[in-house]
Amino acid sequence: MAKPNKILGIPRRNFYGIIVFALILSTVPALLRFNTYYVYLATDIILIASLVAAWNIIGGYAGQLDLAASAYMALGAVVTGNLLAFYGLTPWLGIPIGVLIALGVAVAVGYPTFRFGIKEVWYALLTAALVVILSRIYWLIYGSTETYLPTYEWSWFYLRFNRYEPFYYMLVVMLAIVLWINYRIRHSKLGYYLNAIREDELAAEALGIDVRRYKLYALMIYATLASIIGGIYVCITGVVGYRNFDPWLGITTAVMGIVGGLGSVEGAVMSGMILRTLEDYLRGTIGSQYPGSHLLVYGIILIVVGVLKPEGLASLIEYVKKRIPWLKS
Amino acid sequence: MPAILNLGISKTASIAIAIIVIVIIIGIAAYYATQQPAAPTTPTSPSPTTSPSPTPTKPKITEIKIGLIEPLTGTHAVFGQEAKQAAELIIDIINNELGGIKNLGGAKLKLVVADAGETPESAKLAAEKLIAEEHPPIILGAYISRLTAAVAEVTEREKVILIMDGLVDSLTEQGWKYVFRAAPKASAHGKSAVEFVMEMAKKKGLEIKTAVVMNEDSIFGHYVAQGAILKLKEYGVKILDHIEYPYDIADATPLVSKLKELNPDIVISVPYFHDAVLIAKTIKAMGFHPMFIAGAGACGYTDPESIKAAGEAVEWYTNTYSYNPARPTEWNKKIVEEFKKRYGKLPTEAAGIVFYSLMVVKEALEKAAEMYPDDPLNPDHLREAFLALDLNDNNSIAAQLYPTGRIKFAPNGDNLYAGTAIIQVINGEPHVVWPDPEPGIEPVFPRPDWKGGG
Amino acid sequence: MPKTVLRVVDVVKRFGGIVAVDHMSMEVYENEILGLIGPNGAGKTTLFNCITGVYRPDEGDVYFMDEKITGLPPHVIIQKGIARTWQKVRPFKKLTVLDAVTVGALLRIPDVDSAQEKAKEVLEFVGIEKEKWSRLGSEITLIEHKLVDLARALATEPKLLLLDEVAAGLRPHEMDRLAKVLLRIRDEKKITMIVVEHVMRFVMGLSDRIVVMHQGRKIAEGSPQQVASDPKVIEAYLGTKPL
Amino acid sequence: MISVEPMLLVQNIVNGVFMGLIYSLVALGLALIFGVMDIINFAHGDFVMIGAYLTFLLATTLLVDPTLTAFITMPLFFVIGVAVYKGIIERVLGAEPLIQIAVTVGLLMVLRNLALMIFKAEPRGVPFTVFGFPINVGPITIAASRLVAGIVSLVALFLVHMLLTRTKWGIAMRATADDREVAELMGINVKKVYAVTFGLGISLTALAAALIMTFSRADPYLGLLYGLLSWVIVAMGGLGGVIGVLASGLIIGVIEAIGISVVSAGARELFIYLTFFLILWFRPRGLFGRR
Repeated sequence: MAKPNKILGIPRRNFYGIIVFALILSTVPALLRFNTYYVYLATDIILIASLVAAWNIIGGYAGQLDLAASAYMALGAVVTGNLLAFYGLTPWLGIPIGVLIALGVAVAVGYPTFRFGIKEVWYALLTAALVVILSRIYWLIYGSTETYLPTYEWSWFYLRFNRYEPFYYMLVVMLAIVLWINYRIRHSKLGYYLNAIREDELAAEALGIDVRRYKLYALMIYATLASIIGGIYVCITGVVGYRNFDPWLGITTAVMGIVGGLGSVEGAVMSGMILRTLEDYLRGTIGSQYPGSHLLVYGIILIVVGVLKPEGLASLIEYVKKRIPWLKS
Repeated sequence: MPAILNLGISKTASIAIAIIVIVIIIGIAAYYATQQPAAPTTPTSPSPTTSPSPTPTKPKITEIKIGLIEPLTGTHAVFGQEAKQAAELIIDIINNELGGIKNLGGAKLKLVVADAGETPESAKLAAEKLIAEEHPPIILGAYISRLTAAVAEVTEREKVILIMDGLVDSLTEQGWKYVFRAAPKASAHGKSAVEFVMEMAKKKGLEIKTAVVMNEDSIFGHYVAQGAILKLKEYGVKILDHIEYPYDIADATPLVSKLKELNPDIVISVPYFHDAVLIAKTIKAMGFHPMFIAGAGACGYTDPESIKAAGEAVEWYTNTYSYNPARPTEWNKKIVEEFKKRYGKLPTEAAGIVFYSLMVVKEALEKAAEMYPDDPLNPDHLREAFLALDLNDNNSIAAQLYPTGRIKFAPNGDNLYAGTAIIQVINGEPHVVWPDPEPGIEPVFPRPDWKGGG
Repeated sequence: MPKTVLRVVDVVKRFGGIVAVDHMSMEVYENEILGLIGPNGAGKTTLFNCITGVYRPDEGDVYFMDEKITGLPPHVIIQKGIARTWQKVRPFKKLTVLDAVTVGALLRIPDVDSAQEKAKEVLEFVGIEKEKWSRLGSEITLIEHKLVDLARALATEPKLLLLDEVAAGLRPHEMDRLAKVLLRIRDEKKITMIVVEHVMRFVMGLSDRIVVMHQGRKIAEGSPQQVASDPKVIEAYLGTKPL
Repeated sequence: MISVEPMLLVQNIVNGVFMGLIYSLVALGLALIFGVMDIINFAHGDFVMIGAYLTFLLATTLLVDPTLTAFITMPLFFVIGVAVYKGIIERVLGAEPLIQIAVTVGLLMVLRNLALMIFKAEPRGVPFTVFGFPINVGPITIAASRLVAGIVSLVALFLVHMLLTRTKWGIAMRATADDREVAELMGINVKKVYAVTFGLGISLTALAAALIMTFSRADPYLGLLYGLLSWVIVAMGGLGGVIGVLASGLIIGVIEAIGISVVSAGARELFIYLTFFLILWFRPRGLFGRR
């Protein structure tokens, strides 16, 4: 399958890009001198970046404004977390089970939704409602009690550590995989089809694209990735409850994707990293004096980007790329 | 979609995987390489001037950092902000009026603050940041249970004492070693509310046969309600229903309609702020008049903001508090006065817990200096010091600030003599009515608009 | 007798109370260009949409190569071999010209690289210059849009091609360029075409045969000359009845 | 667990009807904005929230009943609406839905966090209203504040309906909603119609906020409650004009009441949003759909 100019089904350039990016990220904990706080912060940033990159598949490529990233992430998290807390099941099995359940929900929701041609604002609202529905269902079953995961000093089996480096490296690998899947899709029939669907659904269908089916594929891949990230997330925070289904996180994920520039995974990753860092910085500096001011700044950024530069960060990346000849293929 | 995600495992694929594996190995190797000399994993040293190592030369401790992790932003910022104000006040009092920690040669306390945000993740991040940058031996936080639990994971690992102001029962049931909680836990709030009502009924010769318990659906509300239910059962009161609802409901009419329909003698209500205003107004607007409505769990009904927002709708409501601002002890009066002077408002729950928790910290530091003069800030020594405390009104300021006037820790970290105060809204003002009423104040029981009983 | 490619039998399509297509029947023969004309609101585009599966006809059937395709979804119909272009161009604005055509080619060639080769071939065939291939859909002119739309449809390797007002908005010399491409498609690729058109000069010169629709019905059929002299057609166009 | 007292159910449904009227009023502004301008406004609920704070401020400083503040807040909100339209919305007219959503989510964040910065997270309420008494109709109790809110909502809905159907402005709005280009050809100043529509839509939220403040409170997260809910009503109403919005609001109010009665208060949102799913799936053009 692999063509001479491709490695693992993606262009050489992208492949080496991912490797170099992962290598650079791998050195970050050492640069931070393994300061627990900074490593945790870095872990968190990578986690969000992976989530936004996963969202890019449904939001950027397929053009569906999905606000349910936190639903799939939380499904992965609560399944993995509860299985570990109540049955002592290793997350290595818990995460796949979480993925299956998230996939089930994605298909159960996505199939009729795409079948009935729900798109644009209605799709966005539907997915936002999905997060609330799942949260209430979880509440009806488990109530408001919270489950705390057992602590282990250093257990690869239970995926619980008293440091964040293992999670950091797991998430770097995860990010690399999500990036690879993004590139893999972009350079495959699926990617071409999703892009066509995003641009013009009717025209796409007239070119022989089974729009519903390809949207569902995109949703399934995205739900899978988000739930894996959720499974890792719960092992980091150690708390499980109905509040894992956080509607706001779903919206911020989409917002980061949009700021990044739709369809550009580089933009999505960059925007996830920058906005998450900025949020934490602003929270630490002005957020404690004036509650909410960091999110206010966030909102302003969003309005400015939406009004002035709808192409997002991606256009900036394109600009840089045009200036640096060796980045061109 | 076989062709779509064809993995195409080939020579190049194995190379790619190999590179990733190597990256990870390099990372881990680098980690251990830098770990050996640095070893910052046990930040027991409170400041650069001290060292926990058992060296014979006794280091002079001049400053002890006390961490405070509270939700300063987001939904729960109200509590966090007040706790922070209270902590700043108490630290000033300890440093200036009480002359620091006397047994440590007057060492001063220094408050270091971090924002727990709204999610367990941000709380954990805050704890990591505070410990990595400041190395405080003792941290106070984080009010909201899931944030507290997230912080406790970090403090346990780093062996930092965590004084919890999160009240949920399960926090002290996790087998954590370095946590203490002076404040009464959630179920104690529910119990106190019931005890108060039953005692009053007995005094007035009224009989309570039926009750409805309702609570907002957070984990805190849940535990408070459980405490109340257990106590009601003990008294043989029939519980007609237990209603749970989300605190951000738009409309309380269905809840109140249900109350009217069930028509219990008393209602034990565990609200949050938002729903308290709504419920009180709706009860008034719907004309529901039970014998008594007792709040439990320190939020809503009787705090100044709720009275301001709900007006006369909350008249005669009570609520349980982890702190009694009217307790007639010397130091309590003084601190309430200082707080009012500095911030122009009455201290409520969040501030009160911080008052006595920080004073307990001071007592524990004095004790530790006495018991382990060579290394008082060692976490295990500190723990022993906390467990050795037995505070009452006569021997400590901390106990003077506490509703029951006694503080002694059980091995799980809970206060053995935990209890709450009850505040009632009388003529639009909050007054402490139980266990020791304010001078000249009588609890109003039953509600004057109660039509039953004759 | 030439082979029948498409057969429309008694198709009816209503929108609310309005009958857009009213018992319309027609046949299309292999390797011809059939012009479908009629005044505004005659139901031509609706008929197109009934054939290509955008709408499901309320009555009647559509047969393609003697196979009933009534009510199949658009993406299945194109797999059978009926491709179309749109009245208003529907470009993929954020895709390059090459990628847009590749999307079409992927219908028959699942491998991206080979599909891209095919797309290049088609682009060359319709006559779009190489340097335009990497332009985005939002950066090209109207005639180029029309040609890219055409190329996209051609890349799906259809047997029948439906062109909806392909000449609308073009200048005369651009129409000539387009007509040449269409004739080449018929002669070299052996693809049958139905051309819905308003521009008489264009459609009369191009078509082998013409069907005239008015108020959802077929009112005339025949060679361009026959149709042009048919009194019913003239009446319909001059509009003795209010439109 | 599931045992429903018939009387309680009736009582709850009556409540639901009155709540539904208020929901309709909130949703009406959104329906106007979406219907006429095709603008996807995610910040609608947050205008209600700002309106609630404004009502609180005015009522407590002027010492008047919260309902009276609407006479000040409505014109003020009209001006704010026009300003927001000129400053932000005009620039994303006709943009992709995604961009519109992004921009209005940004607006939502600004409004919400502005409120959080100024008022902190404590809930604020107006401690007095002349309508704080119950009205008993047989075994059914209706809170006076709810009755007033319901009646005012109904009157407002009726007036907007008249505005749309009987006045020159209303006809211009509806023409613009049908086809912007045709409206322009007919000599309608579309930009002006848009500005007025947006202003009107926003000023309706101020009225709703004033009514809500007779029985509820203002807090920075109030927008969450009403934002998504309004969209559910618009989805259901399907641009079917004022009647559609009114009917959908009532349906949502009643469904909510039944959900609370039959399952639990925590299941309220579950019922509303499941209805939303079913409506979108099976009646994508709404119950009273037009296009």
